[in-house]
Amino acid sequence: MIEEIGTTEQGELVVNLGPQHPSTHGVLHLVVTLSGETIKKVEPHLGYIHRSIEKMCESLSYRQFIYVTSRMDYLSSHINNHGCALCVEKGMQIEVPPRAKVIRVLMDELTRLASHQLWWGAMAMDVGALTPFFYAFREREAINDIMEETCGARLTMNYMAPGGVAFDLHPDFQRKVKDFLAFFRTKIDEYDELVTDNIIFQRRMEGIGYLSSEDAISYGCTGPTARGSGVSCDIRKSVPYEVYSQVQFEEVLETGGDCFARYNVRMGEMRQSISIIEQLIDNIPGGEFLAKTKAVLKLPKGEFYSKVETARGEFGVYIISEGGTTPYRIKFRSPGFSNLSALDHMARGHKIGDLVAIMGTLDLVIPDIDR
Amino acid sequence: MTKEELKISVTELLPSASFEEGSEWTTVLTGPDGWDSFARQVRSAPQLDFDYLFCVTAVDWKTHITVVYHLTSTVHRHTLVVKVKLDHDHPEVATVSGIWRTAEFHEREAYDLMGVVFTGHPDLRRLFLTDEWKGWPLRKDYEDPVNMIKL
Amino acid sequence: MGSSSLIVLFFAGVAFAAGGIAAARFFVKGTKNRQKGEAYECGIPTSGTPWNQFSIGYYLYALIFLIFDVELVFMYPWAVAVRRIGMPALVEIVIFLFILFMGFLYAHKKGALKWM
Amino acid sequence: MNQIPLSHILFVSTALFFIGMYGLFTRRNMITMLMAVELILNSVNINFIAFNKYLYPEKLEGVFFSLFIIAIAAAEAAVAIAIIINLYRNLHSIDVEAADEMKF
Amino acid sequence: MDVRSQNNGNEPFPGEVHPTAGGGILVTKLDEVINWARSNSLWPLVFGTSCCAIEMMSTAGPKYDWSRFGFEVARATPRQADVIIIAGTIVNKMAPVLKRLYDQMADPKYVIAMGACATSGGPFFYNTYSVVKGADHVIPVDVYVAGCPPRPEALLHALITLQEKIRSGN
Amino acid sequence: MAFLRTYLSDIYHGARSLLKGMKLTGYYFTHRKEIITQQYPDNKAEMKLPERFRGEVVMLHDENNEHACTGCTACELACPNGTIKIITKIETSPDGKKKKALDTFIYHLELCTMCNLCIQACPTDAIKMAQNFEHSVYDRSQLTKNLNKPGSKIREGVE
Amino acid sequence: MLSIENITHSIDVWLYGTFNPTAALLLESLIVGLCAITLFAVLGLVLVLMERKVSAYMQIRLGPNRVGPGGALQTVADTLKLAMKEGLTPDGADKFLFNLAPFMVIVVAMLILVPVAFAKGTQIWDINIGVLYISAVSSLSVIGILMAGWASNNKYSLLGAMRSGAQIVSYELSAGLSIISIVTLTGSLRISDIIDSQQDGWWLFKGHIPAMISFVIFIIAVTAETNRAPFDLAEAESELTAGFHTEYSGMKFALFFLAEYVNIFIVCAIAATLFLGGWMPLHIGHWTAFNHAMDYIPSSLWFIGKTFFLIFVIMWFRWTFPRLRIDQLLSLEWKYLLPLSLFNLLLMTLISIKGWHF
Amino acid sequence: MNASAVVFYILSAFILATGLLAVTSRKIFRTAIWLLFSLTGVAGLYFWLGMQFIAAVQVVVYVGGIVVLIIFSIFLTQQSGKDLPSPLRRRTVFSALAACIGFALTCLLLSRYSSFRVKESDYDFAPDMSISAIGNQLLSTSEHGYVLPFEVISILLLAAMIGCIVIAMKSKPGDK
Ligand code: SF4
Ligand code: SF4
Ligand code: SF4
Repeated sequence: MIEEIGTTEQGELVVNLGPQHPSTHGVLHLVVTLSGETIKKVEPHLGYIHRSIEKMCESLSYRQFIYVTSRMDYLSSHINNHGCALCVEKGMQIEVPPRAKVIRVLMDELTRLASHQLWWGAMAMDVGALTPFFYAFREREAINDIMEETCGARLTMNYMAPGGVAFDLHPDFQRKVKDFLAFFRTKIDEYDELVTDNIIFQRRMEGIGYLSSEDAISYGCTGPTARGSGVSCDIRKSVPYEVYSQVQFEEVLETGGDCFARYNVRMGEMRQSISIIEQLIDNIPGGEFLAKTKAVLKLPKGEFYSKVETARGEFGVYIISEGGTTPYRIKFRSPGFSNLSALDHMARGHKIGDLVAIMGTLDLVIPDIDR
Repeated sequence: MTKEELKISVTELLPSASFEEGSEWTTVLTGPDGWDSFARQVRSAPQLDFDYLFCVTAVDWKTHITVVYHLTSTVHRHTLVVKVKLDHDHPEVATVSGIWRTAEFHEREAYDLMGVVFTGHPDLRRLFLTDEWKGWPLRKDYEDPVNMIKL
Repeated sequence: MGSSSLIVLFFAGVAFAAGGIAAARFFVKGTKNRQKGEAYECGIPTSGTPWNQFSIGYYLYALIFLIFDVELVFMYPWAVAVRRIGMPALVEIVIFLFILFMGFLYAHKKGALKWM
Repeated sequence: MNQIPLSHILFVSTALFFIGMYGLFTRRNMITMLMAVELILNSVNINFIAFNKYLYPEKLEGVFFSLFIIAIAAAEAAVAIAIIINLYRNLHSIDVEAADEMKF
Repeated sequence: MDVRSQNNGNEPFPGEVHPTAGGGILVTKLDEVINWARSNSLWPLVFGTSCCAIEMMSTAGPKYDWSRFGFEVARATPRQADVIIIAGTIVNKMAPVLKRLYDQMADPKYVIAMGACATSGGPFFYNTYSVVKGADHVIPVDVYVAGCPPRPEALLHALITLQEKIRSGN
Repeated sequence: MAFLRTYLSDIYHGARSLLKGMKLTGYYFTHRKEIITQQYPDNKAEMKLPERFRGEVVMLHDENNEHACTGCTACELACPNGTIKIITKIETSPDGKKKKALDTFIYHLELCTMCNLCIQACPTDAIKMAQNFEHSVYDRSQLTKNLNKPGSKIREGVE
Repeated sequence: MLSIENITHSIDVWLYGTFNPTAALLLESLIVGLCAITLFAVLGLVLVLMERKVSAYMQIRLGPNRVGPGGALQTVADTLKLAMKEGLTPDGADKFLFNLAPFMVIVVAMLILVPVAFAKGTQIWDINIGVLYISAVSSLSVIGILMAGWASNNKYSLLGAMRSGAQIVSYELSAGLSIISIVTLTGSLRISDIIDSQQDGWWLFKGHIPAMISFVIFIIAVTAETNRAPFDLAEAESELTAGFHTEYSGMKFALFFLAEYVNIFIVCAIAATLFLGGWMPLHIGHWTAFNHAMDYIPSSLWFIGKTFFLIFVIMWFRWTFPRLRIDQLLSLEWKYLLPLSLFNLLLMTLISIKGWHF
Repeated sequence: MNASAVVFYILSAFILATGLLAVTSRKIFRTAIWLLFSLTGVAGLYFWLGMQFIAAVQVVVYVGGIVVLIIFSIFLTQQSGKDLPSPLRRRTVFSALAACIGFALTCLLLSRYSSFRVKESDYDFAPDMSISAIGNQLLSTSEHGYVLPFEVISILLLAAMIGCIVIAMKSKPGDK
């Protein structure tokens, strides 16, 4: 009797959310099957920002390809670059000078802070509160200014280079970072006041989008998404790189598995990042910031895999080299890709409004998924 | 489990497997036959317990295609890399999406970009590209005179 | 003004809306193309029509609302008169509301006020 | 108002009544039939109000009657729609003919 | 359907591109007023595909605050928007969507191509199989702004440039 | 009774949390000094960009209209996305030696990602990043630039 | 003293003095109509600008400040632009209803203006069922939204309209009960009577805690009824792009937009009338000097001041709170507001019968 | 004919025309909208008669309640985009005929009594009286009071509410 596509069963409605939709944070396309307001199925359609980065990288040299990776997860562009640099260094067996190591970690954590701030604002916007977005951007702009001063750009800095970092820190860096931390410590309490403690917000988050720890592992979720389900998966702890083994910080774990748990993990991570930066900011060793490398980098034949913890989870770089100046095949294991695959599982049975909240707490960056 | 111990347990499960040296993780080379049951066993065997598949990569070696699975156990914290060697023209391998849910998307990606067919996959369709796309862009012999401007 | 104000305002509203819409008609020559008239759905061609059966959990609220709405209607004259009549009015309304409240509790207990 | 004789108002209400009747006869769909019934009830209400106004302007009985009619109409509509929905759930149709098969 | 067909020049792309019309019956004075109104009330469509969208959000943010110009009424539906800011890469799969969104906007409508990707494909010009080499292959663009991403001031500059264009009456 | 207690305390806590949020926004509403907006086109005069900010690639010319580019194409090779095209010519110096020299330095601003790799690659520091960011144009062909000024030549002594 | 009452009165006298009654009535109608239209336009312009400025200041930014002095002409430009924008009708839509819906909401918004007392003696028609009239007419607006949502033939529109339908009808109950609880005190539905009864103090203060509770409930309910955040599910941007007016463009959209703001104005005016004494100046007990001073402020200013304060509060809500989910929204009404307001009404009745209020 | 009479005739025409559309329209959603207009017209008629209270009640209950409920149930049970099946020609003709005849007969009857004319003075009970008068009489326990029906209405509403919930929430026989 009902022959139109679009209505599968009686009373069900198939709605496209995205690719142009305010809550998909870019161009994710979700085909949502609804019964009334209740979600029966969510089917992500990807590829609306598939830029063939992996193919491109096959024709870029080891110095050049790093910059493309900042365009994947542009909110953790630094950390992505870091992962790539680590992988090249692993292949070339370059010893990174200690100063560069600390600078890298500092920048990573600042990036993580900026990313989480943006997430906080955007997620609050998704659930309908518009003002937090602006407060988040105020703090983010402070970080951007610091970044711009040292790296020369606001978002896609291209600051990492195989063997260290491209420039030395700006002389004002330490002072500004300290000022910022002092400022941000008060603001993060405001975040709690405005959003975390808000009853509407809590009710919108609690019990929504439950993901058990087994499912989280099975779906390959990482980062705050998995840690919200109690899965310990912080690469900074489990496979420490750079100076992460020397700083004190906690892996924030929540066992709720719902949106609120994921939210709390990210809020906790912001505080941890602050403490990491505070520990390191006064202890930047002197010396070189960039190891001496050959002008043209050639990785030996073989396979190299390195992973880092971005703001969204485990970012893996898998380089297969045939010994030339360009990678033979390169694969980026992006955290968002796996996290997204759990979306359908999490969203079933909830309302449309919850779908938005769940996506908000997954913190998807679509180019990171599509590559 | 150390690398050596891992090797022993793997050989027990899959006698035909060979090992590749020189990388940081235990690397197993195998063909498409038996991969399915092997995967099931490494997932369920309590001393192995590879519950977390973190990366699936398809590589075009011009003569053949390998699919590389990176596995980790969140319990034992050991890592295993399995490379499944497939025919270049008709790459086919059993799906593991029933064992690790994350594989569903990763396999679709490999199918989309490399043309590897995962038999038994619940929903093997193009993932990133449009349905009417021709060819497997990540293969080395892929040519696209219209869209690809070579530098 | 008396009741004629209703008619006046009715026409004022119509004139206001019509004037605005007509101005746009007059000044803007819109372009036409094949996709302009199609429904917007985030840039993807829609499939199917929303004018189908559409299961909603709202109707129970509407049902209960209707009952309460009638109750509300009876309360307006009551509220006007309550001060003049005094205590008996209170008693009457307590009975009235009590009976209705039983229904409300019943609805609550049956989960009619839970989202479906 | 005084220029309009009562019979004109009654004329309107009668017409409305028969329009409702016509709808009730022709429609097979329960919801539309319900709508026709609402029209009929309204025509009755018009009569009550008009009689009250024209014949016993000092009394309020007509007002009360229509007030109660409206209340009862609302209750009736609510129950009717509940029944329609239930029927629809069971038979996937709200045609009156389909309702013949109703088993309970 | 993808942009390849357009590149080949065979198959027509869905929907036709028309120059934005301003109407020819207006007297100049009225024209000026209308252009003033249009230029000062550019409501952007919520449309960001990738990294540039973040800078677009920064422009909306408190520090750069495009609401000073009256741009802040970002509409999620193309029916109510006046300008698309193409913030980010357009890939072949997205191109029909972009085209469709543009087509569905009510006239008059304007387009700003923000960033290297939208102007020309930018970093993804060479060796990619899926990126549209410039959004103007898909829809007519009024203002291009280079940068990767352009800083918020650069976007504001682009918006001011667009305002000037509208005000000058073409 | 316990039900009523939780019911009322729910309301109380809910209302309190809402009021707390309103207090914060109310605070910002009444404190204008917290506003951090910069007024871009009006603040051009005092706007100071950090010196490392990368706006576009420029070639340095001195007062004699001379630059330091040898036309070695190192920058072209270093650029990941083909932004730079160097066209060289063979120049005969007065003493009859033939030398490769820069003819045109084509720079596609619309492609450039400001990644700084060309600058790092240049052996003679002939090019550098400028801070100009106002690149809006109506026609994208205006973004393709010729970096060496007309009639410029290479500075003496640069190899 | 220049007050609106005197002006309207003198116009009235002049009209009936110079023309014959029919012509005078026609002219008066014309003037009233024009005034209403002007009021609409001005309200739209001012309220939208106010919203944008308020939001800007709460969000630590400046807000529109470049068009006209301090951005004052921003909304003028917006309105002009919208009027000069193409008004689309989608092909698949039910064209008749699609175009009828904006008329419906605007006419409804116009009609609600009838009993609002803008200043002392300035009322279009002091209708005897005053507040009941308002709740009756405003219940019509839900039909306009349902019509718009259905006729658009768009899934988001329909979902938005359904939500808004459920939401508006539900919250009508609490709003109605709050009104009734004040009516028990005043004993009249007529707006002028309600204002007169507050001569010696506003009901908000005279009616003790029950009045405050019903005030709060009323504000919450009308926020929901006008589809304002945090109850803006009908146009929840992050879920349904633009909700029921997704397919509307140009002036037709502007009419919805305008009707929303006019409705806010009206409900705030009603709240001010019921609880804050309408145009009544603030009088405190026996402070005669103070009361006299207050009397010097024109009544229209009092009215506008109170109304805009309430509008500000509603805007404040919007820019602070996240949106509720549809089931939470409904359970807030049915589990909290409705029982509370029923209970509150009984308390209020007791107070009014016993004369415990001041 | 004065203005008030004109208003009456316009209103009546409106009520009848929209009523007729409501029973003949083929699109079910439009049917509901026409019904709505017809009911609003009836409210207008009450207004014209000076019965503001009943007019408001008509709008609140019919328009704000019943029509909304009808619209919801349309969405739930119909393909609101599809045209309703047109009724059998025979049945249409027959019903139209029956309605016409009935109407004609009633009119005939009515015309006999067309002499109901009311003295003008009788209208002048102050309209404001009405609402409080209604309230007073509604609550009065005297002979003419309506307090008993008032309470009975609440029982009726209770019954209706419980009935609705019981009926509407009854799930399919198949699924538990
Ligand atoms: S221009 Fe650069 S920043 Fe902008 S979308 Fe493209 S890659 Fe990203
Ligand atoms: S900055 Fe980067 S993209 Fe631009 S020209 Fe230099 S190397 Fe090329
Ligand atoms: S700019 Fe520098 S790197 Fe480029 S060609 Fe000239 S000298 Fe060589």
